[in-house]
Amino acid sequence: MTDTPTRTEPADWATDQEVRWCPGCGDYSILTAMRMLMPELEVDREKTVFISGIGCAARFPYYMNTYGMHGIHGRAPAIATGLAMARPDLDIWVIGGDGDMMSIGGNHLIHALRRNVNLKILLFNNMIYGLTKGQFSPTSEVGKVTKSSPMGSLDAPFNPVSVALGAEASFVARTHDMDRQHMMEMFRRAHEHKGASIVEVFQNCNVFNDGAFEEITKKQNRDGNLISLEQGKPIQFGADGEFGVVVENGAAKIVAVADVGEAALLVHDETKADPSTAFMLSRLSRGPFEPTPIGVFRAIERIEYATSSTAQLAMAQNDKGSGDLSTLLRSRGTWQV
Amino acid sequence: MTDTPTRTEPADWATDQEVRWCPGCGDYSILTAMRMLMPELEVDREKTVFISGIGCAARFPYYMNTYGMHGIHGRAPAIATGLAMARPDLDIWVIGGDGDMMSIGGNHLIHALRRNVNLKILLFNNMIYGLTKGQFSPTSEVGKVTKSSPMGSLDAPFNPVSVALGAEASFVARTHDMDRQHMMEMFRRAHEHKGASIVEVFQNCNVFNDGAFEEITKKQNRDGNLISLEQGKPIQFGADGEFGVVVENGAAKIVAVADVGEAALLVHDETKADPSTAFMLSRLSRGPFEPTPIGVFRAIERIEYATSSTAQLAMAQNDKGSGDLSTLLRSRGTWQV
Amino acid sequence: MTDTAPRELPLQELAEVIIRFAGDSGDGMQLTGDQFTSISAALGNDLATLPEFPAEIRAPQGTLAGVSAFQVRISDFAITTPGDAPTVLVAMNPAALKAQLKNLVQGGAIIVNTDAFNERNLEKAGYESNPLEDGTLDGYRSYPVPMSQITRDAVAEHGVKPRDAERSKNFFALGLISWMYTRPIEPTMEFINTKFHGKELVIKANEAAFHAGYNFGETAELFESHYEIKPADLPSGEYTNVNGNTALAWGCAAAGQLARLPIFLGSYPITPASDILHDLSELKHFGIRTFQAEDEIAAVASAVGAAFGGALSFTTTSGPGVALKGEGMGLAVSLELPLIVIDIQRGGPSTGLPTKPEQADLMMAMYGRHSESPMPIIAPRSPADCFNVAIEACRIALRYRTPVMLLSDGYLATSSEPWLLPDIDSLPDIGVDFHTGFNGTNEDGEGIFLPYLRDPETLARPWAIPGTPDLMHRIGGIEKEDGTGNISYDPENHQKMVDLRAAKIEAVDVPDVEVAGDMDADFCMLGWGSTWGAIDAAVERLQQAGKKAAHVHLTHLNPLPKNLEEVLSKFETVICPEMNAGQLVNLIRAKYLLDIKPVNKMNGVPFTTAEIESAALKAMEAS
Amino acid sequence: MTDTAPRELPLQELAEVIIRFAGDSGDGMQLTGDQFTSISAALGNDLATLPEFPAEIRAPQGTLAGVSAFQVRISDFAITTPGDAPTVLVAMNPAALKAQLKNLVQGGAIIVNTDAFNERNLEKAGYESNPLEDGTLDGYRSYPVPMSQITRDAVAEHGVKPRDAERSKNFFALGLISWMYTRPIEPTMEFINTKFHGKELVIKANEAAFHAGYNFGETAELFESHYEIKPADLPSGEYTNVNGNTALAWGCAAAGQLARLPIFLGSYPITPASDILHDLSELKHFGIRTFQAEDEIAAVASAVGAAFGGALSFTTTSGPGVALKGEGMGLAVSLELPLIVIDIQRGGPSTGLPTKPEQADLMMAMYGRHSESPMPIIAPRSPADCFNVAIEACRIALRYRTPVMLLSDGYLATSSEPWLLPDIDSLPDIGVDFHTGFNGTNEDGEGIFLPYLRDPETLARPWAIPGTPDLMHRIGGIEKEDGTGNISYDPENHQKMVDLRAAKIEAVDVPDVEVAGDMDADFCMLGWGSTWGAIDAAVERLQQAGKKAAHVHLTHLNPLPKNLEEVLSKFETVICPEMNAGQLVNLIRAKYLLDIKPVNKMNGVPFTTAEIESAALKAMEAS
Ligand SMILES: Cc1ncc(C[n+]2csc(CCOP(=O)(O)OP(=O)(O)O)c2C)c(N)n1
Ligand SMILES: Cc1ncc(C[n+]2csc(CCOP(=O)(O)OP(=O)(O)O)c2C)c(N)n1
Ligand code: SF4
Ligand code: SF4
Ligand SMILES: [Mg+2]
Ligand SMILES: [Mg+2]
Repeated sequence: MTDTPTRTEPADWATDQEVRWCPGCGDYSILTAMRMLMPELEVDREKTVFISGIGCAARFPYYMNTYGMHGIHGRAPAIATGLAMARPDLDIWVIGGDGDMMSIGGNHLIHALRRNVNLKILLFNNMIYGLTKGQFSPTSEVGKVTKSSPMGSLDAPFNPVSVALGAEASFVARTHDMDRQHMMEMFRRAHEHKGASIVEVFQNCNVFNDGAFEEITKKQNRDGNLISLEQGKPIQFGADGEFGVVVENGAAKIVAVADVGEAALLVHDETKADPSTAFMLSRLSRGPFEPTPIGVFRAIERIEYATSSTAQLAMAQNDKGSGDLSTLLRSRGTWQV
Repeated sequence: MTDTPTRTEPADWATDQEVRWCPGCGDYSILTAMRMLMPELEVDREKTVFISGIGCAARFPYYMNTYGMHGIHGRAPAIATGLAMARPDLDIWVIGGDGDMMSIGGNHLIHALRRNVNLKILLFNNMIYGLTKGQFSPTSEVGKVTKSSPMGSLDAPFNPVSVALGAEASFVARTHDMDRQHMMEMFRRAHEHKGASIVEVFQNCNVFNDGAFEEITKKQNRDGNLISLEQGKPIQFGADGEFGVVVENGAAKIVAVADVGEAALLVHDETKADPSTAFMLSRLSRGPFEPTPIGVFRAIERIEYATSSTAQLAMAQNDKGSGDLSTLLRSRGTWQV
Repeated sequence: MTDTAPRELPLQELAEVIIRFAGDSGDGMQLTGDQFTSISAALGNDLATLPEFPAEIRAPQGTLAGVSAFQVRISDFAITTPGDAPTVLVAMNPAALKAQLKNLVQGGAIIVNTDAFNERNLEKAGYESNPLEDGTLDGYRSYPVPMSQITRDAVAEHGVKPRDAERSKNFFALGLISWMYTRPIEPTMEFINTKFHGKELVIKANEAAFHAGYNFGETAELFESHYEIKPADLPSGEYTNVNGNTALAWGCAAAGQLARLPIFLGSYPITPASDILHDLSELKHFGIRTFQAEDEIAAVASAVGAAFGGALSFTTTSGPGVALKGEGMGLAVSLELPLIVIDIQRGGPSTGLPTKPEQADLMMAMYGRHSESPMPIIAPRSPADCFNVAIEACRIALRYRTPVMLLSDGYLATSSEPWLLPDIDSLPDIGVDFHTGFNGTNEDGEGIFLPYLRDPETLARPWAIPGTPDLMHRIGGIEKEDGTGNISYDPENHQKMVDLRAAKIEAVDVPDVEVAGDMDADFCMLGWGSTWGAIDAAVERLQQAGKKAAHVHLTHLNPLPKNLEEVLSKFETVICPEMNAGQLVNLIRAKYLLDIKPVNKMNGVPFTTAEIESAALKAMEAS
Repeated sequence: MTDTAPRELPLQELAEVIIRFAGDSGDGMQLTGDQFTSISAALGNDLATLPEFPAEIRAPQGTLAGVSAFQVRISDFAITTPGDAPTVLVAMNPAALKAQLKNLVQGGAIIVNTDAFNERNLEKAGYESNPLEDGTLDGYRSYPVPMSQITRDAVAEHGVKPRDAERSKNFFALGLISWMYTRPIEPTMEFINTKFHGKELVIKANEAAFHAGYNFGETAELFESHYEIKPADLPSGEYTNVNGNTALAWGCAAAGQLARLPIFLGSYPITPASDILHDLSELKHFGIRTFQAEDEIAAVASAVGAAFGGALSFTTTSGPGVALKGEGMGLAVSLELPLIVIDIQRGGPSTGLPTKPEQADLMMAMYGRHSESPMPIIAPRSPADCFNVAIEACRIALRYRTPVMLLSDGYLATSSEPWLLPDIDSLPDIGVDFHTGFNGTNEDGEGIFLPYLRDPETLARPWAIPGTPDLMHRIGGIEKEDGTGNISYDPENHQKMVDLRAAKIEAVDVPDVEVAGDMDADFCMLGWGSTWGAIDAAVERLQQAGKKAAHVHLTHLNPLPKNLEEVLSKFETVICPEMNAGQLVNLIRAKYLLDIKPVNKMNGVPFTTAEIESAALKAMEAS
């Protein structure tokens, strides 16, 4: 459709269903960011679909006045892939938690990324299983004490950005629930991207993992611990930009700008064909307790999956004509009796 | 057990079952390499276990005179994780094809890697589904024409080494079925590693994907197209070492040594804590048609999963004493009637 | 604390009381209920409890969705259910009253925290006028108590901030109810001191609130009498109070000891099964390894791997998880390795009603795998029975080298009852020996190991674990030759293996069923799993009404007890109450061609005794 | 080519012949059989074929495991099976003889390539002495032919290298058999020229080999006669030869057109279902999108997603794949979206016998999901019937907005039969309308969309797809309120929804069953799926032997036809042959309490007519 979408207000994107997350949950601010962004994107509500799995995060679709499906645990990227292939005209968002998308759904996620299906995937990473009341997740830190790991968990966590880059993702970004503007910007960028985009959202679960991101996302900690990636700019942070990132010995490293000079800093380029620099940046931080990059790690152009599929259908119709049943039934030879 | 294992011959490691791969299949040479390596490792057959999924590759356990399980499609890493936790004393190898381990089993693979379970995982990558007679696999190149992709596949392939590094693998190597010595060396290194080791083996399926690796693994192509990674050495290849690898602009790049001088070459260090350099190297080649690194990409020490688990059990026993049923049943309070 | 002189109130004796504490999720109702249960247990009452949680983690305060409740029934006689409907409702706020009032028996007592009935709360609960004043409570005995206010006053002297003070109002309620039912004060004082150890202010506040409640009962001229419930005539011995999930976890731990095997649990969290994972994770000193897998498929697969290695292997889940484990269970069937799959059934289909019970996974347990893939199935009947049934499941799995499905449900999982602790020495030895030597010879007369050579009695194959010298062998899911285990595509062999796998399960040694109730009745109720308590109670009521009724309750659902056909055939009418659409009925009808009648209910709420009684009466009339 | 003058041999007329071509996998037996089938079809014979592949991709040459065979039955009357046992065996090497001899009827003919019976090949086949000489073939009519040698000689003049020459020996065999059964030469010449277009040397070699074989028949004094099989009296019209998988794929494509919907297939390769994925992948010009997913779970999930988007959605697999799709199908049940799940059943349990058929997934189709999660089930009876049944499955899925299970099997999948092409205009219109407007009003009288408001006739909910203005709505697997589709934990609503989902499926409009054979018989055979041909043929034999027998064959397995109980009740004895341990029997017994008797077989080989006939006779005697 080429019609201009109707102008909407954030409230138009809200449903009549009561939002049922715990009071104080980070999911609320993500929802607000999304509802506020939507009018700006100038898209139609009926052309927008939210698909999710199961988890607290996965309740998201119920709160957006669009088409939506609350699926089964872990399978949202696969459900959405089918929908995106069948309906390349739709704007499809996939929502899930760190358990939903990195544990049971890890495989569907990485396959959707490598295929570059036109999906905007938001991973609400609270480093915990919220809905099932607080077991460790694949992004929980080693040693995490939970009901299923009373002596501390043994499992080294995934770094979702590294996983995505290892899986050929064409768009990878990270943001957090304490900065609405930044979230909106990342979601907007994901929306602009043609192909699979994944945005990791650091999300506070104030019931089972409160404060998990406080050391980097709290207002007073941001300057020192959030490294904002900005296209074409040297990567620099600190209250006065006193820290920076350089590549040294095949890895990214944090330095004092005073020590190396501004010119030595890595200039961020999300469009590099080779994902290695983006990967390096994903390794800068071992967790949300030390300086951690947010922003767009990678945004490259790569042919989108349904587009290729549509092209093949068109080519086939071009070559063979529109499918004719009568011809098909006779295609392996016939005889008369 | 501290007993010295009995000395064995390669033949001792063969079973009485007829090997049933297609004549000429690359799996044969991998099997030979494994049988020849075993006596050198000085391990006991009864302490050795091969676990596989389903596929041509996955028939491997039937041909090794050890304990073995031919499991279900995709689940070998998960089956083996349970075995490794229950029996940390065993030497466990996991065998599977690119479909088995990167398609249906992709999630179990990356989780086994991040957890660093003590498994030696061999991925026989023939870039095709062999057993089901030739559909494209998650490592097949875009445009691959197969029965399920008559107009060419649309799916961008995984690079298994990149996937493994993105998933926190502590040991990652690559070898190919045309070089027995190199295979044996990689398998030996995988065996020495404490934790999860993954070895991608380029394996020719002469029936459904013949010659997939020829451009790099054929004797006359090796000098020019195989980049052998050797610890502590500058990364160099070509008949006379005329090519080399440097890091430039945050990525690995192939150069003529003459242009940059040998000193500028990247010196390979598989032990770097940061996986970024290894990841760069994994991106050097877009497929087995241009210079491609083989050897150990990464080998770092990281605590092994079952070891941590055993330590917790010991600690718990230390703290609470050996589990006593009578105490347990009374642990939530009792009363007398 | 103000020590007012006790009024002299009449002490009435009661046979039983069913109290439901209801409040906002943050109000501590579970704790209150638990503690009331404990003190009643110590007094020798029989009891049964049933918690009810909101589906949301923390639904908005004061809303219907946020109501948390705890029902406890105490009695001076032996009981088998937490009771159909409460006779006393403690409602801490308007939402609790609104959500729970429909459950209360007509004429029941309502003790209500009037302070919470302000405009905002009334609106949140969806009341248009105040139910305390508009006649909503007509037909009930209502006792309005300004709990928040009195609690605030009582704790003020300890320097607790007014906002924090409110948190103690559940102890006010507990104190009041303790007075009403003449429960002693000391155990709760001890409990407060242990539970809040180190938080002096909290201890003081809760103690004060409790006493205030207790004293309020004695002094306020609101109550006509208080009550006494004599100890029940229970078998003597040492008791504990367990819910089904804990009893199940303990049963698994016990089975490991009884089999002298290390335990491996591969599991993925899911309501209402997660607590078994949690409980077993606490028992590392029992040599129990728990593995929180990436999904249910990895959970069952890892358990199969551990079983191959010689562990007593479990996987725990609920319906959606079982639906994912079908292929893994099929592998275990084909490998003939011991494995226990525990399904805590919940409402479905799909995600369904995660916090509500159902018994609708029986057919999936029987048939949820491709091809002929038989597995024994077993189901506990009460919270404490979970302990025994866990051990029995392990016994069967080990003896026959087979995966076994254990079907519990969300009702058993969370409700609790007093459990007379078993004599540990009397528990069965369920150990089996690993195979360590050759069991055949080749053509040259040399010893060989045949991994599928069967024990002629049990048809079980030898369990030889990695590490055993000389017995190296390979197993897999492709059809295999009987004896050698080598891959075989031979038609006759396949038929033979299909038949053998079926025969092995069919021949599992299952005890005969026993008939409870009236042996000579024409009418019988057949049940399985958690309906036991309600059916048992219904039989008693029928008998009291002068009817004859028998009760046959199955623990073993596959294979069925050998005498079942004969037993059921004797009755003119057999009805089968199930929380599904008639699944056991299907099995019985197909197997014995007996026209037993389904009585089905699928609303997420367990059968009440009254429902079963009325279904029985209807069936008796019709026949 | 040497043109020798034809001998005058008697031409015998035959009613039918069953030929089995058997050789090494590399010997081109499938091609040979296919071509023989084609020319026989063109002659107007009725026919049925059955290929048999080795389980390995390429088992070592010359071994038993490497034998590939193709059975074709041609006749001058209407037939329904490829025949119990071949009357003619063409054996290209010792392994083929060894593997296949046991299938041949006593007194059957063996045409054998003597050149292949060298020591090495004999050893590979496990023969200790040469079966051509040691009396193994006593009791058969054996025709030794040095096929390799003659082929080499015949093609030599075309400059083909001796090693390559051998490759043409299957055309020698085809030529010989074509002579024996007086098939025309030209169609095969045409075939060779089309098939090997551009490879001149190959064309020449194959032509020469074919002629050599044909001429050998005429000239060598080995054969006493040759044969003629007259055209069968088949309904006139245009025929093609299809196997079940292709017919199924075409049926899916047809359904897309009949419903005017784009098709989406989410699939993961698995034997014996992969060919449906392959076939549909070729039909992109039909607007068919195929998606080779990462696993079966993604396959079904993607299909659910596409169905939400308004596609006619399929997922194809075999038993192990269905075992993985349970949770996804449960979601589709709860969402009430149309979806067709196709299961090409194979031998199990677990990986089992991937290339062999079974009918043992029926119970999984009924019950392989947690909770009460009903789905219609439907099964084709013959290769060509797969076309119709695919359309019928789509009709039900679309009309009732429900996932439907279609159960075919490995036998139907690969065997083929002539199919009288349907008149395309006579195919049913199965289109349904997407919902585009409001279907309710809110309290303020404004139009709203109720995604779970049901059609009173079908109980189907409206299918409103994304992109439809104003109808934005959310669906999910948690229990939902009837009408609005909002999440609901209300007990009554849950019961209502469970009941509605069951009622909707139970009320699917299923045609009544018809009784074939003798309507007035006391004895009936009940079947479903691929046993149809063998049962049908057995009925005919019984009738020929003067017995009365009826045959009821089910296409719809859930719900069952409304008249089934009445129909079955009329017979004194009902037996039910199934390639499982008695699954349909279970359903019927449970539902109608009818004592029908199982006749089971699970050896990976379809029932023969003789087996069913003898089971029937036994049952008739017993009754
Ligand atoms: C098949 C299946 N397995 C398990 C569950 C239980 N379950 C629901 S959500 C969830 C994980 C929740 O964690 P996450 O995805 O991180 O989401 P959050 O609640 O933290 O937002 C689990 C294990 C389920 N619903 N279905
Ligand atoms: C659950 C399940 N799905 C599908 C299959 C069919 N299947 C068997 S092996 C295989 C893939 C084979 O490819 P790969 O893993 O690369 O091994 P290869 O044969 O190439 O060595 C598939 C799809 C199966 N056996 N089980
Ligand atoms: S449990 Fe955590 S993630 Fe879930 S709603 Fe509550 S605060 Fe949010
Ligand atoms: S199909 Fe390919 S991978 Fe499989 S055995 Fe044959 S050559 Fe090897
Ligand atoms: Mg989470
Ligand atoms: Mg492969």
